[in-house]
Amino acid sequence: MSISRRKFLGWLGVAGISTVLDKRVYAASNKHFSGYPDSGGVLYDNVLCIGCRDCENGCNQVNELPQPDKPFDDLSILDNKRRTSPKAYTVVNRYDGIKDAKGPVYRKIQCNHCLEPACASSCFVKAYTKTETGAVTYDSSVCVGCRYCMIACPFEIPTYEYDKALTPRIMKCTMCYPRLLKGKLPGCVQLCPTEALTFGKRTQLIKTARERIRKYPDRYIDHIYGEHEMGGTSWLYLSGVPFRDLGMREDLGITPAPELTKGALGSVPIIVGLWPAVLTGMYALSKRKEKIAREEKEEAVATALAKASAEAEEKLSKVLTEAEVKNQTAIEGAVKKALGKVADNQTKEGT
Amino acid sequence: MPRESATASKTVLSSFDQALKDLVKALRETFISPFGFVYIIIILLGLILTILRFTKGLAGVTNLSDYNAWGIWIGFDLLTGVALAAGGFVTSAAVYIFGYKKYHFAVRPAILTGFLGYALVIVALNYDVGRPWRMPYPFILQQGTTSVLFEVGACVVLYFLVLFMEFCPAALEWLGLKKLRKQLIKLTLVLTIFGVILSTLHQSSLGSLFLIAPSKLHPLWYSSYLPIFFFVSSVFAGFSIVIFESALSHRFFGDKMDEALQKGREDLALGFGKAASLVLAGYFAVKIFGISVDNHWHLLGTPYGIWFLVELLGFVALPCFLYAVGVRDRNLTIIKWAAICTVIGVMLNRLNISLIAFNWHLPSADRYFPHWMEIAISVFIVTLGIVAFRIIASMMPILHDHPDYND
Amino acid sequence: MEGIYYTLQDFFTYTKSVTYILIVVVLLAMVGFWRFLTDRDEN
Amino acid sequence: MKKRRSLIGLAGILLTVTIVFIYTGRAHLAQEPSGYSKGKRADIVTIDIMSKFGPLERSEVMFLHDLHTETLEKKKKDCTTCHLMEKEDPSLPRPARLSLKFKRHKDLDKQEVMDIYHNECMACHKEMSDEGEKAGPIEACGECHLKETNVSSSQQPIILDKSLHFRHSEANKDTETGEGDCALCHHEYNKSTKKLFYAKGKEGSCRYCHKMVTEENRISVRLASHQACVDCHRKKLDQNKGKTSGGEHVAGPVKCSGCHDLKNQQEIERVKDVPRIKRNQPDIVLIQANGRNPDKQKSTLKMNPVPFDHRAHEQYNDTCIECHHESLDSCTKTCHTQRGSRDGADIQLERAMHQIDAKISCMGCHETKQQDKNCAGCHTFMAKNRKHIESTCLVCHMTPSGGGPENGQKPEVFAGMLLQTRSVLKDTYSDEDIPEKIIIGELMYQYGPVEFPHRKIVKTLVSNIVDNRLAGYFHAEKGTICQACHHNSPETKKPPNCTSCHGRPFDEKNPLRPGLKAAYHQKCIGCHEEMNIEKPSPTGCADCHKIVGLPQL
Repeated sequence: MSISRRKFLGWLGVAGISTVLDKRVYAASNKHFSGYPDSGGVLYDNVLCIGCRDCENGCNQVNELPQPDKPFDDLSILDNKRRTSPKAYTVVNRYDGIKDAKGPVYRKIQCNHCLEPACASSCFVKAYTKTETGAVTYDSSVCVGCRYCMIACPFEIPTYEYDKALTPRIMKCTMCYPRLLKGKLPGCVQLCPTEALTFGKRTQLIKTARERIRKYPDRYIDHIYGEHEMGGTSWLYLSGVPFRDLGMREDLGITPAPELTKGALGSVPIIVGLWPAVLTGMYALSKRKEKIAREEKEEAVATALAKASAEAEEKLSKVLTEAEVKNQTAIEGAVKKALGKVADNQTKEGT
Repeated sequence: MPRESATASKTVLSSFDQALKDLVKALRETFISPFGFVYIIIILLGLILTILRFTKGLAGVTNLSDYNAWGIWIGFDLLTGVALAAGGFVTSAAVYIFGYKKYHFAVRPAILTGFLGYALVIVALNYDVGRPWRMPYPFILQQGTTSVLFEVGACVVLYFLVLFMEFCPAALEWLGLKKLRKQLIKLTLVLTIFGVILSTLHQSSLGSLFLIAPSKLHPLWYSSYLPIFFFVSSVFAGFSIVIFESALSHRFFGDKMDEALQKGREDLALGFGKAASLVLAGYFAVKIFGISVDNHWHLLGTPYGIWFLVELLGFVALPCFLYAVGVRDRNLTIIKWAAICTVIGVMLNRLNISLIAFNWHLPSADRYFPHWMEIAISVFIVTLGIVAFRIIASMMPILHDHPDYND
Repeated sequence: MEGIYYTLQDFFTYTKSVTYILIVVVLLAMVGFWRFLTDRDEN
Repeated sequence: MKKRRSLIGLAGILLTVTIVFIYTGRAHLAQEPSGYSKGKRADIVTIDIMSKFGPLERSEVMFLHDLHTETLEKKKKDCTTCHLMEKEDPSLPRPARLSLKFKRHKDLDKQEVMDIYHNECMACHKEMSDEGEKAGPIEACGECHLKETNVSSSQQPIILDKSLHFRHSEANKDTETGEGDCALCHHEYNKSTKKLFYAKGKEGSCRYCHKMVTEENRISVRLASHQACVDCHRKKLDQNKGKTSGGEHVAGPVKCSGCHDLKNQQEIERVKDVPRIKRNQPDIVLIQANGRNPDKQKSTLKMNPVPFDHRAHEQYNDTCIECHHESLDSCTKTCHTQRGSRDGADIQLERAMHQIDAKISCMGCHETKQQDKNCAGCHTFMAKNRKHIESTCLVCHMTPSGGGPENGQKPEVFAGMLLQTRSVLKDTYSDEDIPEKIIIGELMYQYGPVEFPHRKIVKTLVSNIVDNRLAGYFHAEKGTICQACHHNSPETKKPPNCTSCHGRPFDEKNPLRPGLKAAYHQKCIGCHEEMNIEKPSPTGCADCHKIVGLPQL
């Protein structure tokens, strides 16, 4: 009985300790966030892309964007490089004459839907959301129009309706979030004739991409763009030519955007916490200095006065004793002189 | 008792219409003056452009693009404006916290400029931002707390209030509201400390704004030290602008200055000059450390590197040296020039980071250059500030102590 | 520059050491500068 | 006084800081690549000889050789102005030649070499400039010791292929015998007499002995070729002086660009069907594994031996070294034995023949042949790392039908016999078995059905490769050609059609399998692109589809 109780208590103790230990383990300081589990993404494979602009067409239809200046089956527009604009969430560019590339190479540009979006991190009104589907969405109903997201985005994707006076919005690819919720494909993926755009779970897409590289080592560059860039993006790229030849930046680093401002923002509470102490300390110091200064001054004055009067007394008495032998008039004369001295002595030292 | 109050209210009333008289006088002085005409022209133009801005949108008046989302309204009006408005917190800190009582006369002008400076920054933002009326959203609707801009916004607004309260006494003296003024005066120290805290936060955060774009800002300017650079530079910017200002106001408002201020000017220039010189030296040092920790020495040989050196040597090292010489020789002219040089330097630095060295990787075709209307609007806003300063300075006890109040 | 260094460790070892040297230089320079700035305050 | 001193002091600090900045900047800048080259030349000789004597004090010198040769020519001067003639020396293994070094035979010591360059170069430059001509640098070091240059080398290695070899032997053919004078270039080294001598039937590529770098008494292939070729060309040039050549070449090039400039190389006349180089090589070989003891072949024979048409392959390749990389001996005998030997760097016969990513191996070379546009259409889409079907092994490792070395038959005879019996693609199934047209209508969504000229395509594929022996052997089976589209299924007369495997896109169970629409487009467009078929073009929807409007979601 008693033993069993002791045992029982012992177990309790062990249990308690172990749970504590467990907590410690889980509260490890080096936290790691790997994004929404099996969120979606798209793999763009420019080896399969034929530059037909059907993706632009699909995007245009889904998002009810204005008709383009050149119809989507007019490919002459590919002769010059374009970027995303308020009228086109996605554009395809053609690159000719790239070293050891058979023909023209294409590049599709649209929001990469970062795992840790810079736009979301930079938005001071939370207009951006990284959704569980992988899509990064934007809510124009709260947007103030500060355009900090455009500054922050390393891929220069968000665009702005500069020509709207009162209701300008940021315009950017939404990965067709509403369609995703309905279980449909993004417009561009839907219309792509060659599956140069593959929709799927990001984890699976990375496997697929690796497999393609493994099977056709001399058709692909051995790099999946977006796997790690800026902490990883939901949109991934395979290419037959170096990404830099397609104007895709390879110097972005792998640091997710929130990490970049972490330190600076972290210092805010520190300053708020410590400045008051420091500053009031300074204040106290300066006050004290003043006080001491004042006291010293007063003291000095007092002592000076005292000294002066003392001297005066002494002189006076001395003169008197000397004066005994002299006659009255002499005495008076001397006395007057002495007093006079004292007087201007005092005026001298009194001030 | 009732009689007293009656007399009190009478005096209040009298001081009120006195104030009104002052106002009218001030307005007349300001606009019917050699500059008056220029002011009016600029303000009229500004109003026209304002209409354009809010009817045609940003596209109507700016050269902003999808690559260059921020122009001079941010680079100059916001960044430079805030940096140069640092005079307020620097001076009040020096006087009320560090106990340099002898500079007390400089506090009010500095506070006023700071106050107006921030006011103008806010005005400018109303032009730059897409939907100005939504500016409170981040604070009342959804708090984007991960954003550096959120912190900047919050601090700027709060500090603006602080400056307002610090400025109030002058206004209240003008209006003759003694009691209220007394209450405010009591708050001086608290306000000052708040001011320093908030300034530290947002001055540095303006630098942090760019931490999120390492791939766009030229490596020589991008550094994890950006917030520190911005704060430190704001400090010597503050010192310099105060020196510069006192020189100016001596020139223009000599008549409104009491002899205390006249005498104090030299003192101030020497004191602040020495301080600025030291801070500049420190800034110079940390900038160098900034290069060495990122090992960007090799970039100094490139064109951008030369430009960087121009900024660092011409507008940091040089004024630092000038200040030192000026202080040694007790030479106000040198100090004044040092101050000017520093102010330009800070301006240059802010423009470099926000415009010139930003998006440096883009082909020149995609780079930004301000539209004349953008510049015009900036000029308009600055003019508003100057006018406001003139009016207020000429009717309120800013550059001189009010006879009734001697505490 | 990064091309020369393959590990963060190497990169830091280099940059930090350079920085430390600079720190010493700056400290000395600052002392000199302070003297330059204030050597006349007495008179 | 004090003031001025400290003023100067501070100024000094600032100045030094600036200088340090700019210096470090420049220094690093110099290390960076000097941007895009403005000029390309084939005659760049980098003079970095001093690195022999320790680290370079100044950057090496970029010397434009042809530039100097030409200038000297104009002044009626020849190579000997810079290159000294060796004196006949019995101890030398070869006749005396021009030294390839500048104004010297050996690099004795640092100072001397340096002086030679400085004095001799500048002396000549000086001389010229004194005559008021455009001359090279004289005083300024930096003008020769350039940190960055805007000229880059376009030097191409020159390959002495069959055609060029033939032209040389023709040019030096003995008038009576009509035999080419092989001794002119080919030689062996006699260790005892320390002399070079010509050994008939032992000729081989220079590279067999002359390696990339000089090894004791064997000079590098670079030196060897320049000494031999250029020297010979030079002599010929002198002999044929005055002889006004009626189009026919006076002598080979002596200038760098003559051999090493791509344009000039292309201008070198290529002889059509070069007569076979005779060096008692076999016509047909029986490649078989040789174990430890080559004499008891039977014991170690593991795999069907491979009959190899050596003669044919001579025609397919430009040089012998494309296969015979170390010597002209048999690859199996001593080097690539079944288990590998030290001579063969322990590369077994299997790897030597099958290493698919090594161009020099049989399969490696055959793999590259698949890049031909007639093959690429199908073969590009076969995974590099695919497992090769057993049946294809037997194409080379033919199953012997009687005979063979075991039965005392001579290997080459046996090999020849095998080669006769090797089956080749003649034709695929008979027309009635090949549907003529196929209407692809599964995806009639916005576009009308596609009329797919099935038989025409099959016929074209066959006709494309029917004359290609390599392809012929591997597509001998009637069904093989169908695999071009009907992949991942056995070779039969009635293969499954696309819809049986391809359907809804992005099937999570088979992430690597494209949906039907993509399957069609990838296969058709991909193949057309690889075979450079302009029409139908990848984006010309109307070329295949009937009705066309912009696709709707």
